[in-house]
Amino acid sequence: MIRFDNVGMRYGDGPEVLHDVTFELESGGFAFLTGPSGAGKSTLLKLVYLAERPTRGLVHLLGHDIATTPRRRLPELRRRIGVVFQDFRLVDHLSAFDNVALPLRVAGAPETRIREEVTELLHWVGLGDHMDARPPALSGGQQQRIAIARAVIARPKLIVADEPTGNVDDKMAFRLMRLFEELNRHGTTVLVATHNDALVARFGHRRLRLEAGELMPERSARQSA
Amino acid sequence: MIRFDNVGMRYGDGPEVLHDVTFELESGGFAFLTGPSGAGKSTLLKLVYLAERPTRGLVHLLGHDIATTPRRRLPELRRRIGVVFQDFRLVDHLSAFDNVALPLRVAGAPETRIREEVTELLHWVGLGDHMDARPPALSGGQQQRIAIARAVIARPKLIVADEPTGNVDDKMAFRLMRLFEELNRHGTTVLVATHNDALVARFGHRRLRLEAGELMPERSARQSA
Amino acid sequence: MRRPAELLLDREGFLAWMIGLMVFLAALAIAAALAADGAAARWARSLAGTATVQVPADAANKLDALAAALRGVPGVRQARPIGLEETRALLEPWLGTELRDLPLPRLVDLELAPGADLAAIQKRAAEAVPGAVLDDHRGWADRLAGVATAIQAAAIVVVLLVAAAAALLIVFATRAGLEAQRSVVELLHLVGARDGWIARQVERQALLLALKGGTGGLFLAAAVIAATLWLSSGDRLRLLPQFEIAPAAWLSLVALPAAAGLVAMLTARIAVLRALRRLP
Amino acid sequence: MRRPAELLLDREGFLAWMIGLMVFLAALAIAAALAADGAAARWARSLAGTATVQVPADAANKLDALAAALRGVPGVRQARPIGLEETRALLEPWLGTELRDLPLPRLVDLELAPGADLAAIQKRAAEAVPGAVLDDHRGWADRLAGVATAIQAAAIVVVLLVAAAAALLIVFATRAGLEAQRSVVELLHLVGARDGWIARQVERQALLLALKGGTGGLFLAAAVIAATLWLSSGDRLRLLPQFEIAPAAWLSLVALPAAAGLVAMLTARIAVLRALRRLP
Ligand SMILES: Nc1ncnc2c1ncn2[C@@H]1O[C@H](COP(=O)(O)OP(=O)(O)OP(=O)(O)O)[C@@H](O)[C@H]1O
Ligand SMILES: Nc1ncnc2c1ncn2[C@@H]1O[C@H](COP(=O)(O)OP(=O)(O)OP(=O)(O)O)[C@@H](O)[C@H]1O
Ligand SMILES: [Mg+2]
Ligand SMILES: [Mg+2]
Repeated sequence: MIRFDNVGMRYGDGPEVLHDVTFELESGGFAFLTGPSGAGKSTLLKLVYLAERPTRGLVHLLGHDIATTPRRRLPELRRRIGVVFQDFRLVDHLSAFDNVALPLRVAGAPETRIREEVTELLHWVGLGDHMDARPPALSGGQQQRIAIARAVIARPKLIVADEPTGNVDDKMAFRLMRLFEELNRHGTTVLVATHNDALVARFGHRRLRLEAGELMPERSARQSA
Repeated sequence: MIRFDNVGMRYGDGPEVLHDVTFELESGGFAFLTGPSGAGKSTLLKLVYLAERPTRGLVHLLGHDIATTPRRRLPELRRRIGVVFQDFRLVDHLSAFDNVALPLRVAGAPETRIREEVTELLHWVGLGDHMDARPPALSGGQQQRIAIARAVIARPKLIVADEPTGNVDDKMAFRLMRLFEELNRHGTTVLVATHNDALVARFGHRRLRLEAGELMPERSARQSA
Repeated sequence: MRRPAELLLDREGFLAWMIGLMVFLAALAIAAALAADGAAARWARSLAGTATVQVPADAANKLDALAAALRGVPGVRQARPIGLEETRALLEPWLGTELRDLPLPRLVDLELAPGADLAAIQKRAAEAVPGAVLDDHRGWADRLAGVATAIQAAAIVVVLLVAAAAALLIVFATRAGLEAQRSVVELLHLVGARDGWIARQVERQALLLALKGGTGGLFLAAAVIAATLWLSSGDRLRLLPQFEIAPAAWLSLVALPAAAGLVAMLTARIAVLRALRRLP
Repeated sequence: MRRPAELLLDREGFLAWMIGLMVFLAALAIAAALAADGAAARWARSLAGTATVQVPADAANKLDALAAALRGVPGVRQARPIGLEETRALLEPWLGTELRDLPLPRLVDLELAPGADLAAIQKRAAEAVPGAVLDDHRGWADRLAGVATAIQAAAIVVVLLVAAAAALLIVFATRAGLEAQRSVVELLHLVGARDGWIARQVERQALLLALKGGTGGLFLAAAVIAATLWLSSGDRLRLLPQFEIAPAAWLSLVALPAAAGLVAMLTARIAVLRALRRLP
């Protein structure tokens, strides 16, 4: 599903922020990515959701070597990846409903299906009353839940979430993580970057730890909590 | 320092999101504001840092009744309040340094003092190497630390922080809270909205809990953790 | 309610207004150029198709016969003898009113078909009235044609300058509008939208906006032009020189919003495709 | 390196370009209006200050004496007898070349001071040469003055329309630029900046931007105008009618970037103050 081979990454001509990152996340796997602020978690995720290309090394994704995949094939891959961005990236002029519907519309889904599924999911994340609100009129946690709903609405093969629970309370955080687990049980691969050690500890999944751009040797999640 | 008397608040002609909020935070006090996502924490803080006016009720701040304070006197009050916004609100085209320097520049501080103090504070929050970076080139946690540095740089009488540690790891979160405590020891009043129950539990301060726009009867922090 | 577009080029309506203003200015420039061009052309044409046959003062009685004879020459569309009073009136600026008894040479005005045989006309005139001379206004016509050409050239230059400036401004305004939506463009890219899909979105928006703004600008310009034509026509104010715009030329004005739309559309498409190319 | 402003109205430089283009167009419009206005004024003036005294053909020998006598009349700046050949040349378009032996009335050209006493001149002329008649070209001068006034009015209308459109466009462009900085304006407000402080920031930026863009546009326009003047002057192409712009009038062009700056500045100030008023 995801395989990194000696991946190095720098922004422009800045310093390298990822060094020789090598790991594999098998299809249907679930992993947390942790590490101090600035360690390179978001950068690693950007490589996974194809927002950046590695400076060196190989990235394999959904059965494709990204370096040799022609650019015009990438949109297809991206549609099979659901992303929760650390900064949400909601569209301010669209309603909560239309923000969540975005990936379905891009994929050309019929409006009847969109209406049904988006409505259901928004109710599930507790925003049934806010479907017509624009993001600037929503609370931080409400925005974050819209970002999560958008990431999962199109039933992606791979979910990449960057700090998806930084703005919600623990109860909601657990609820959202259970959503990811539920999808994971149905075959979706999940990679979640988070600072929330309690969350990592509670959901005993595999844990990848980055420090200053380097991937640490793995231990089990329970040990490290 | 802060006193709310039966404060009610609605956005435009939407529903009321704060009902009859009454509390007092004495000068030099330290309080956490908790509650589920969408409960109205950010809204309450907006009233405190004078970004909104209450729909009804009285807000007393720094010795002023806000309703009767003439508008031209408000900038003075605002300069004595340091704010960490939930969404950071950094200026994308300014460097980390200039973002942190903003409140000093607005207050007309001399450049030599600005250079000295901003540099020191940026080192303290671990961003000594990123003083010239623009926010879009910084990690989420780094941006959050800049937002915190900007809130405290002008030594405000009152610090209002909205979810200031959602994007940093626990170690950094404790470090930043200790910064607030340090300032609090020197007389600064601090009000922090957060979802991080571990943080609330660890720093045994007063805890205000909002639920669906209503302030719950207070219990001690240790009890509620 | 239609659902809002994912990409919103012109949230505040500024872009549509700016494009409207540029279409307004371009329409005025083109109308002015067309009017000047039309006036110059009419002027040159009115001279090119005319000639005069002069008859010595003592042959005044043969004027009608001469005119009749000339009407039979191929290429002469009309031949009109000019009466004594009219001749005096024509010469009055030069001769003054006090010299009425001066024996005046007399004239027959000719209207010629293009390519009329001037030598044949001269020959026939001299046969009818000895001493009759054909004056084809060559010198005047050449000078005036030069001025007309100059006016036409100036009109073209002005229209080109204004059109270029308008197009450039639409380019800048469109790119500024797109800049505000850059993060949405990136987001669409990241959720798997193809470059062509995104480009079509901005393209259609830019086109619709420009058509909307441009049509408004055109209507405003049309109102100004119509008011000018009305003021300059007939006896109303007698202030402005006579303007006239050929109905076919009006059509070129109608094409302006479409041209603005094309410029905005291409700008948006190129800018967004270029921005997307930079992403992996 | 100067530290960047907190408020950045024009991150991509589009605003400066747009303002530059509008100043360019406005400068061209004003230059064209000035040239047309100048031509019309020269034309009317050249007629207003002249008159002609006509003498019957048989008094041709008294022409020089008449001119000398008229020179002594107050208000007559110059009196020039027109020779026979020149008279023929003047009348040639009307009389043709074949009528050289026609006895022609003769003329003395007068150049008059403003307010010259026409009755006194007529009286003196009649004394010197019986039958001499003063023609002050009143009819022609009136008609030409009418056309000149019309051209001047049209020029003013065009300049006003272009200036209004330019100003409006600068308003829209500035507000669009400000819109992109709305969040920064709010942030400054929240950290305790006074409305006036924020307004001064955007105001200064808008002014500098408009001056920068406007100066660029002005230089471009000056190049185009200079090229046109060069082409139309002297013998070079003889294509364009003679243009000329008074040095003082050039100054009004120089004021354009300042005017653009003023519009941008006021727009920015008013827009930001209005936005701030809405905040508590
Ligand atoms: N667009 C960018 N351009 C240049 N440098 C960047 C960019 N984005 C991130 N960086 C730098 O790369 C390093 C890693 O950033 P990254 O966002 O991957 O960290 P992170 O582990 O996600 O941190 P956080 O937990 O704070 O979100 C940081 O030092 C950051 O300053
Ligand atoms: N600008 C706004 N306009 C209209 N409604 C708003 C606006 N901001 C917030 N709201 C609504 O007010 C309610 C309270 O929002 P608020 O941001 O205060 O919640 P919060 O307690 O800070 O939540 P979170 O923990 O998710 O940040 C929410 O239902 C939200 O949708
Ligand atoms: Mg990150
Ligand atoms: Mg909040």
